[in-house]
Amino acid sequence: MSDFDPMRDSTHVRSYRSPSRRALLKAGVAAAATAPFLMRIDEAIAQGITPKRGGTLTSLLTPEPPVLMIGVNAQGPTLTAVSKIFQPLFTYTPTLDFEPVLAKSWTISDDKKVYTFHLQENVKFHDGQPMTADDVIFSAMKFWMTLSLRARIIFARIEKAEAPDPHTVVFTLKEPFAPFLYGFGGTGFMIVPKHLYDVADLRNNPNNAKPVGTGPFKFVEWQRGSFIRLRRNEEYWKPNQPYLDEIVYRIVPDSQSRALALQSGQVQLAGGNDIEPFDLPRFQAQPNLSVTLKGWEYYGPLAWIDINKRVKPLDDARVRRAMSMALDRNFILQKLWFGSGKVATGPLCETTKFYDASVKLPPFDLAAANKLLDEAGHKPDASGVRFTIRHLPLPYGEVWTRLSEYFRASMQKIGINVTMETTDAGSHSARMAKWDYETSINYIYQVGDANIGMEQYFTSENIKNVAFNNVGGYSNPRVDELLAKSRYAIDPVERQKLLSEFQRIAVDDMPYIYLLQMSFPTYYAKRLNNTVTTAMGIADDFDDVFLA
Amino acid sequence: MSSNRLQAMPRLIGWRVLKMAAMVLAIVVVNFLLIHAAPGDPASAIAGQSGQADAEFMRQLREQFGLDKPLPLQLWIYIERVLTLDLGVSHRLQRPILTVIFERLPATLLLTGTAFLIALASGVALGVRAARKPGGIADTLIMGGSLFFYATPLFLVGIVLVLVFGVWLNWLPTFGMETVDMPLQGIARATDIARHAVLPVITLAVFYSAVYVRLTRASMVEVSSYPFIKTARAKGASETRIRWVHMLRNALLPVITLAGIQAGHLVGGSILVETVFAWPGIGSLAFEALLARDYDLLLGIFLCTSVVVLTFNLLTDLVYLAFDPRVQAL
Amino acid sequence: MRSFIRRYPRMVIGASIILAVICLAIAAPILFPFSPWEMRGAPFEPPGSPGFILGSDALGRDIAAGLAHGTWVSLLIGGVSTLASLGIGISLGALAGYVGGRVDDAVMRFAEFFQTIPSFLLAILLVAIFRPSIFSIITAIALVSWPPVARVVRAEFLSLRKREFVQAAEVLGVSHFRIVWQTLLPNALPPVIVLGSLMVANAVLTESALSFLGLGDANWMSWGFLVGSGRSVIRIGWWISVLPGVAIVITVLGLNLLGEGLQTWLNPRLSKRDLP
Amino acid sequence: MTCKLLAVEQLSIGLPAYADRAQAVSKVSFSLGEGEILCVVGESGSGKSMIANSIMGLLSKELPVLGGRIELQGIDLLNQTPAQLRILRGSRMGMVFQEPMAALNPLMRIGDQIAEVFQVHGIACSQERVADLLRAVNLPDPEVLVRVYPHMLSGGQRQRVVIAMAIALEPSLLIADEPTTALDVTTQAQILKLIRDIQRRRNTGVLFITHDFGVVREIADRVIVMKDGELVEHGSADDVLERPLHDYTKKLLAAVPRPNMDAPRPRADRAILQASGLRKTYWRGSKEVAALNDISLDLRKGETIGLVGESGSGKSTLARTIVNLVTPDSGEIRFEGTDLRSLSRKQWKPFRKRIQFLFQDPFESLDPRRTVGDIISDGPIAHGTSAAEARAIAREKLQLVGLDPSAVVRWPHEFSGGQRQRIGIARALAMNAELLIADEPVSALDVSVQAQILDLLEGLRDKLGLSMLFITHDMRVAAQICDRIAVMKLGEIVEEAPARELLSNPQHPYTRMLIASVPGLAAGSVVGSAMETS
Repeated sequence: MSDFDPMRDSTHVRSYRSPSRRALLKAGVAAAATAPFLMRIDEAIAQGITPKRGGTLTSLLTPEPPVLMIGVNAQGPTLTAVSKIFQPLFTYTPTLDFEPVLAKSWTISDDKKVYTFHLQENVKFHDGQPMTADDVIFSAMKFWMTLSLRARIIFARIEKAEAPDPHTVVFTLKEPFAPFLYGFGGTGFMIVPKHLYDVADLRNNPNNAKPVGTGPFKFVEWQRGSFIRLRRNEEYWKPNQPYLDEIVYRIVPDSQSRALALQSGQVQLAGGNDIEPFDLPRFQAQPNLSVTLKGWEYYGPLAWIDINKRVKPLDDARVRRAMSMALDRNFILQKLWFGSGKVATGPLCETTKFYDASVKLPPFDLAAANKLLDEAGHKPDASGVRFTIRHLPLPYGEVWTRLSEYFRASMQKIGINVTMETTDAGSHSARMAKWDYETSINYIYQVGDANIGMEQYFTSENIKNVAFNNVGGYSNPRVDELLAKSRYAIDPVERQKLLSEFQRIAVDDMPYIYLLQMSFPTYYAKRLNNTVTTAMGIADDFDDVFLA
Repeated sequence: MSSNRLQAMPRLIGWRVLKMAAMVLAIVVVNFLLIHAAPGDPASAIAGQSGQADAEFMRQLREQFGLDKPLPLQLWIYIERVLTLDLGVSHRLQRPILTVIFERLPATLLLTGTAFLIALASGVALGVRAARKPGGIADTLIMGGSLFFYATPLFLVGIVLVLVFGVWLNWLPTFGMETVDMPLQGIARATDIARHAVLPVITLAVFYSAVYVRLTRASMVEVSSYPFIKTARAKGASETRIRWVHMLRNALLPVITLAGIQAGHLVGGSILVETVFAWPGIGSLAFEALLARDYDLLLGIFLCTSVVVLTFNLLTDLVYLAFDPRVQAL
Repeated sequence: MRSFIRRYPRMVIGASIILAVICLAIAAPILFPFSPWEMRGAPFEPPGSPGFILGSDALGRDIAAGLAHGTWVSLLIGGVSTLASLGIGISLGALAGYVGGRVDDAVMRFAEFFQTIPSFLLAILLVAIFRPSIFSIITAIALVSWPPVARVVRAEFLSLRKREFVQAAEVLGVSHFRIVWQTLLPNALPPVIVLGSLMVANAVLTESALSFLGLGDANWMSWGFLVGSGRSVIRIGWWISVLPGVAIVITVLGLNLLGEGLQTWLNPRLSKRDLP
Repeated sequence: MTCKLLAVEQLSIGLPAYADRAQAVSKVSFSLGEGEILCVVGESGSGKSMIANSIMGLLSKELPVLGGRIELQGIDLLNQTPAQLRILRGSRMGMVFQEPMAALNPLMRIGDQIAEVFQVHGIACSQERVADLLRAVNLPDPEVLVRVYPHMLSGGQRQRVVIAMAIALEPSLLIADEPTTALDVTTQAQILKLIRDIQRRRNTGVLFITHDFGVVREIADRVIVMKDGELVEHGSADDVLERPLHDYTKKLLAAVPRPNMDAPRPRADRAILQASGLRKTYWRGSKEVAALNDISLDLRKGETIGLVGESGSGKSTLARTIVNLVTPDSGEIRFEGTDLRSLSRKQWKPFRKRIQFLFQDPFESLDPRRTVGDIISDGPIAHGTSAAEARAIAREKLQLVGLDPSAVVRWPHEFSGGQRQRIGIARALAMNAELLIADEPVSALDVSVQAQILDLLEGLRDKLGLSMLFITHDMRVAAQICDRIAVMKLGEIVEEAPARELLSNPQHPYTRMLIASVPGLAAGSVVGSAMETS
C-alpha cells in the first residue's frame, strides 16, 4: 500500500527514490516487540559506540520537494524529509518483516478479517496534542483514502473502523485481503493530526505549509531552492531521543556540485539519486565515507522496458523475448549502474515477498535472438534492418538516457532500428497515458508484496488511458486469474504457488523486458551511525541516528 | 526647450504605461496559449511524479486545477485573475505564485544583478582601453579574451571554474547561496554569501561582459571619427580628457540601449548558471515549473519578466532622455 | 591574395576555421565509417588509448567519431535555424520597414513580445511543445532568434527608403516588388550577413545548452549531446565533455571572427577610407 | 603683414599605399604674416585640408609628414612632442571646421564646451568670460546660450560657437577649413564678415581654406592655388583673381557660373506643369512646420524654371511633391492638364516615363550594388521594354551624356562624381522624359565639373526640348541656366520673374538679401559685373 512514489523528478534529470531506515539488527522482530530501539542502543553500546547527543546532520535532497506534506506529494525527496516529522504504525526490517513504531503491537483474527492495533501511549503531536486512535482512523479512512490511490485500494476493503479506547484501533474487513497489513507501514501510511486535517480540502490545507506530526524532528524553516531545516523534537515519545539537534537538507540541483559537497564533507549524507552511479566507485574508495546498497528492500525498484503490445511486431512474444536476449544485463549493471543493484530475473525483486528464484530469464545470446526473430518471420532487409521501432527514453537523468542509448545500440545488433523520441518529464507520462509510445523505459516500486506494487501493470482491468497502469495493453486471462486469487489467498503456501505461476508466465510472455533490480547507494560519513537500518532506507525517522 | 521636455513627461509616461499595459495583456494571452500547447498537463505531471494514477484521480486533479473547463474559459478566468493582480497558486508548490517569485527574487538579483554590474563596468573599461589603439596589443588581448569567453558555452565555464577553484584549489564554495549548517548573522553572513556568489557571478559576468567590451570598443572607434573629437583636439584637450569626457559619453549611448534590454531580463535569472551552482534563483524555478507543467507558475514568471522588461524599456528611454539632450520624445 | 589576408586577417582566420570544420563534417563518414553510437570498446578509455584517439565515453563509444559525426549536426542546426530565422526576420523586417505605419507597429510589437521572455526559456518551452527533435530544436532556435534580424532589416529599410537611389527607382515607376527585391534587399543584406554568422554561433551554443539540459535529439550525435552527456562524469572522463566543448569554442570563435571580418569587408566606409 | 607668423617650407605629406597617388601634399611652401588672410583654394582632393591639419598636428596616422618644416612664430611645429603641441593648440593656433553641425559635442552644454578651452590650458574661466566670447561672435543672449545644447542651435550659430572656441585664447593663427561651405549663403556672408572682423580686431593671421572663388574674392589678402597636392599658383588676391598665370587657375575661374547673357528664349503658351495651392505640413516634435505654404507654379513647355532658396525653404519638398515622392496635404498638380494628385499608383505609371527626376548627390543616387547598365535599364524595363532593348537604350543614353557605352558593365563606384551625375542624367532620360525635375544636381560637385554638367544639361535641354524645374541654392547657377527664377522662403514663393529681371531688379527684400549675399559680390560681384558687361 502506500503510495510513495518514485522519485521521478521532474526537475532535472535525476530520478530518485527514497529510502528508509534504521538498523534493525534483529531480523526476526515482528509483532509483539515492545522496545526495539533499546535493543539497538544496547547493540551499539556493545560495539563500544555510545550514542552521542548533539550535532547537525547536513544531507542532500534531490530534487527539492514541492511540498513538505505526506499524501499531497509522494516523491522520494518529500518522503525522505517528512519521514522525520511523521511516523507510521510500523516500519519494515530488511527482510520486510514488521517492526513497531507507533503501534506497540497488533493482532490478527483467525479468519484474517479483524486487525487490532495497540498504540504507543504518551505520543504527542508537535503542537502538543496527544496522538490517539481517532487520529489513526482519520488518517486511514479519510486522509489516505482521499489522497492515495494505493491506500484507497487497500482501505476500501475495510467494513468498519473502531476505537474501543484511545490507544486501540480495530479494523474489520469485508473479506480477507492477504497484503492488508502492508497498508499501514513505512512511508505509505503515516499518522496525521485529525484536529488539523479534518476539513474538506486536504490538498490545499493551510497546515501543509507547516507539517505537524509525531516524529523525532520538527519542521523549522524552508528556504525554497536552498535548504530545509528540521530541529530536534524535545517532547519526543522515546526518552532521550533523538540524538541529533538538527537535520538540514540542502537543495543542490547539479549532480557534480552534489558530489563535490559530499566529497568535501559539506554534507554527511546522500542517497536516492543525489549521486550519479558513475561516482559510486570513487566514493567507495573515499576513506571518510561509507556506502551501502541496503535500504531499498521495501521499495524494490525494478527497471524494465515497457512495450506497447498493440504495435506490430511487438505484439509477438517471440519478438519481445528476442529483444530481451539481445540485452546484456550485466553490462547495464556494471557499466551504467556501477554494480549498484542486481540483474532482474523476472517481474519480482528478490526482496519482494513470494519471489521465486527458480524463474529465470532467457540468457543473453545474440545468435539465439537473431534466430528467434528469423523464426518469427522478420527477415533483415538489404541493410540488415528487420524493422524499426520508436523509443521514449525516461527523462529522469543521464543514466536513463545512457540506458536508452544502450538499448538502441543492442537492438541494432539484432537488426532492429530504434528511433529515439526524447521528451521532457512533463510530456513523458502524458504520452504513456495516451498509449503514444512503442517502447519506453520505466521502473516500478514493488512495495513489499507482489499484489501491491506491480499488479496494475499486468491485469487487463488496468488497461487504461492512465499512466502507471497497464498502458501497454497486456492481457492474459490466466494472469488476471492468478493475481486475483492471490490477493485473497490467506495461506502463504497457496499464494506462493499462485505467484510462482504468475512469475513464469510473466517471463514467457515477456510483456515487459525486465532489466534491473535497482538499489540506490546511500553515502554517509563514517561518523554517522545507524544510518540505514530498515527496509525504508533513509526515509525512516532517524530517531536513533547520531554523529560520533 | 528642456523645460518643455520635462513638462511633457508625465503625459508621455502615462501614454507609454498605457501602451505597456495593452502589450502585457497581449503577452498574457499568447503565453497562455503557448504554454497550454505543450503536451501534458499538471495532472499528468503529478501522476508522473507519484508514479501512480487512476482515471478518477486524474479527473479530480483536473477539476481542481480548472483544467476540465474549455480553454477559452480557462483563459478568461486567468485574465480576470491577472487583472486583479492575482497570479494564482502553484499547484506543485502549494503556494501563491507571487510569494514564490518574490522569495526567489533576492537571490536572482544578487546573482544576475551583480554579474550585470561587474560586466557593465569591466566591459566598458576594457572596451575603452581596447579602442585606445585599435590593432594594438591591448586591443588584441582584450578582444581575443572577450571573444573566447563569448564563444565558450556558459556551463563549460562554470564547470571549469568549479573544478579549478572549488576542487583543486578549494578556495571557494561551489554550490548554494550560503552556509546553513551554522546560522550566521550580520557581516559574517554577508561575507559567507559573497563567497558563495563569487564563482557563479564570475561565470555570468565574463559572459555578459564580452558583449559590452565589443560594443563599447566599436562605439568608441566610431565616435573617435566624429568631427567634434577633432574640435576638442584643436582646443588643446588632452587625449585622456577627450577619451573620457568626449568620446565615452557619446559612445555609451548604444551601451545604454543594450544594458536596458539586458537589465530587464535579469529578473529571469540564468537557468544554466543556477543549475550548475545550485543557486536558488528564478531561472531554475521556471525550468522546474516547465518540466512539471506548473502552468500558473510559469505564466506568472513569464508575466513578471515581461512587465519588468517593458518597464526597463521605459526606464531606458527615460535614461536616454536625461542623457541625450537631443531626444525629445519617448 | 596576400594583401587580402593582410587586410582582413580575422575574416581569413575565421573562414579557414569554418572551412576546416565543414571539411571535418564531410570527412566524418570516411574517417569513421561506423555509427557514432556504436559501442566499440571499454568505457572511459582516456584519449590516446588504442582505438580511441580522443578516448571513449561512458558506453565505450568513440569520442573522435562522435565529434566528427556531431560536426555535421551542429552545423546543420546552426545553419538551418539561422537560415530560417533570417527568413522570418528579413520578411517581417522588410515588411515593417517598407510598408511602415501600422504594419510596422504591429510587426515591432510582435518582435517585442519575443523579447520580453528570456529567449533561452522560450526555446526550452518551444522544444517541449514540439517534443525534442532536431526539427523542433531548429524551429525553436529560429523562432527565438529572428527579432534582431527583423529589427536590423527594418532599420536598414527605413534608412534606405530615404536614400536617393531608392527614390530614383520609385520615380522610374519600378514596382514595389522589384524595388524591395533588387534595390533594398541587396543593400540591406551586409549587416544581416554579419548578424547571420553570429547567429549560427549562437545556435550552436543554444543547441549545446539544450542538450546539456537533456532536451536534445537523441537520434543525432551532436557536440551539445557529447558535452551534456559527459558533464556528469567529468571527473572520471574529463575528455568526454571538454573536447567537444573545445570544438564548440573553436567553431563559435571562427564564426565570430568571420562575422567581424565580413563586417569590415562589407562595410565600404571601414574598408576603404575616403581619401581627401 | 610684415611680421612672419607662419612659415611652411617644402611640406610633403604621404598617403596610404592603396591611394591613387604617392603624396597628398608635395613640397608646398608658403608663409603667412600677422593680420593677414591667406586663402588656400583647390578642388576636392587637392590636399588643401591636409595642410591645415598638418599645421595643427591633427593628421591621422595614415598620413605621415614626409618632409619639410612648419614654423609658427619661430616654433618648429613638426618637432614638438604631442604634449607640447597640445598646449599650442587652442592657445597659439585655433581651428574652425567645415561641418558646424558635427563639430560640437552633442551631449555637452555650449558654455561648458567653451569653458573647456580655458580649463584644458589651466586658465580659470568665469561665466562672464564665456558670455563675452559669445558676444564677440555676435551671438544673442549669451546667458541663455551657455546652458543650451548644440542641437538647439542653427548651423550658423554653431559655427559662431566653434569660432568662439577657436579665438577664446586669442591665438595668433586661426585656421578655417571651409568654414562656410555647409552654410546657407546669407549665413555664409555673416560668418565671412565675422572672421574678417575678428582678424582685423585682433590682428590674427588667418589661413582660410576654400574651394569657392567667390569667397576668395570676399576675404583673401593673398591666395595659393592647389592642384593634386601641388601648389600651382601663389600671389595676391587681386593678381590671382584678375590676372591668373596658371592654366588651372584660369580654368577654375572660368568655371564659376555666370548669368546667361543670350537673349531670353520666348515663353511657350502651353503649360506643361501647373501647381496651385500646394500645402504640406510636417510635425517636428509637437511643432507644426509648413514646408509648402500655398505654392503655385506655372511651367511652360520647353522652359526652365529655377527654384532658389536656402535650406528649409521647402524647395526640395516641392520637387518631390511633383513626382509623388511626397504627398501634399492639399492643392493641385496638373501635368498637361491631368491632375496627378488624384491618380493611383497604377495610373501614375505612364507619367513616370514623362516626368523624371535628377538627384543632388551623385554618390547617393546610384545603387552601389548594381551595374550602370542595370541602373539605367530599370526605367525602360519597368515600363515593359525587353531587357536586351533596355540595354541598348542604356548604351545609347550613355553616349548621349558623353560617356563610353561600355560603361554599362561597370559599377558606380568606378566613376567620379561628375561621371556619376552623367549616369544619373542618362537614367532620367532613358524613357524620353519631357519634364525633368533637377534637385540641386550640381551642388555636390567641384566647380570645374559643375560647369561641365551645367553645359551638358543646357545642351540636352535644347536638343530634346526638355522642360526643367531646376532646384538650387546657388543664385549664380540659377542665373546661368534658367529662363525664370522663383525664390522660395519658408515654404512660400516670395518672388518669381524672368531670370535677368529678377537679378537686375529684385523686388522682394529677401531676394535682394540673397543676391547681396552671393560671395564675391562686394569685391566686384560675379553676378553684378557680368550683368554690367551685358
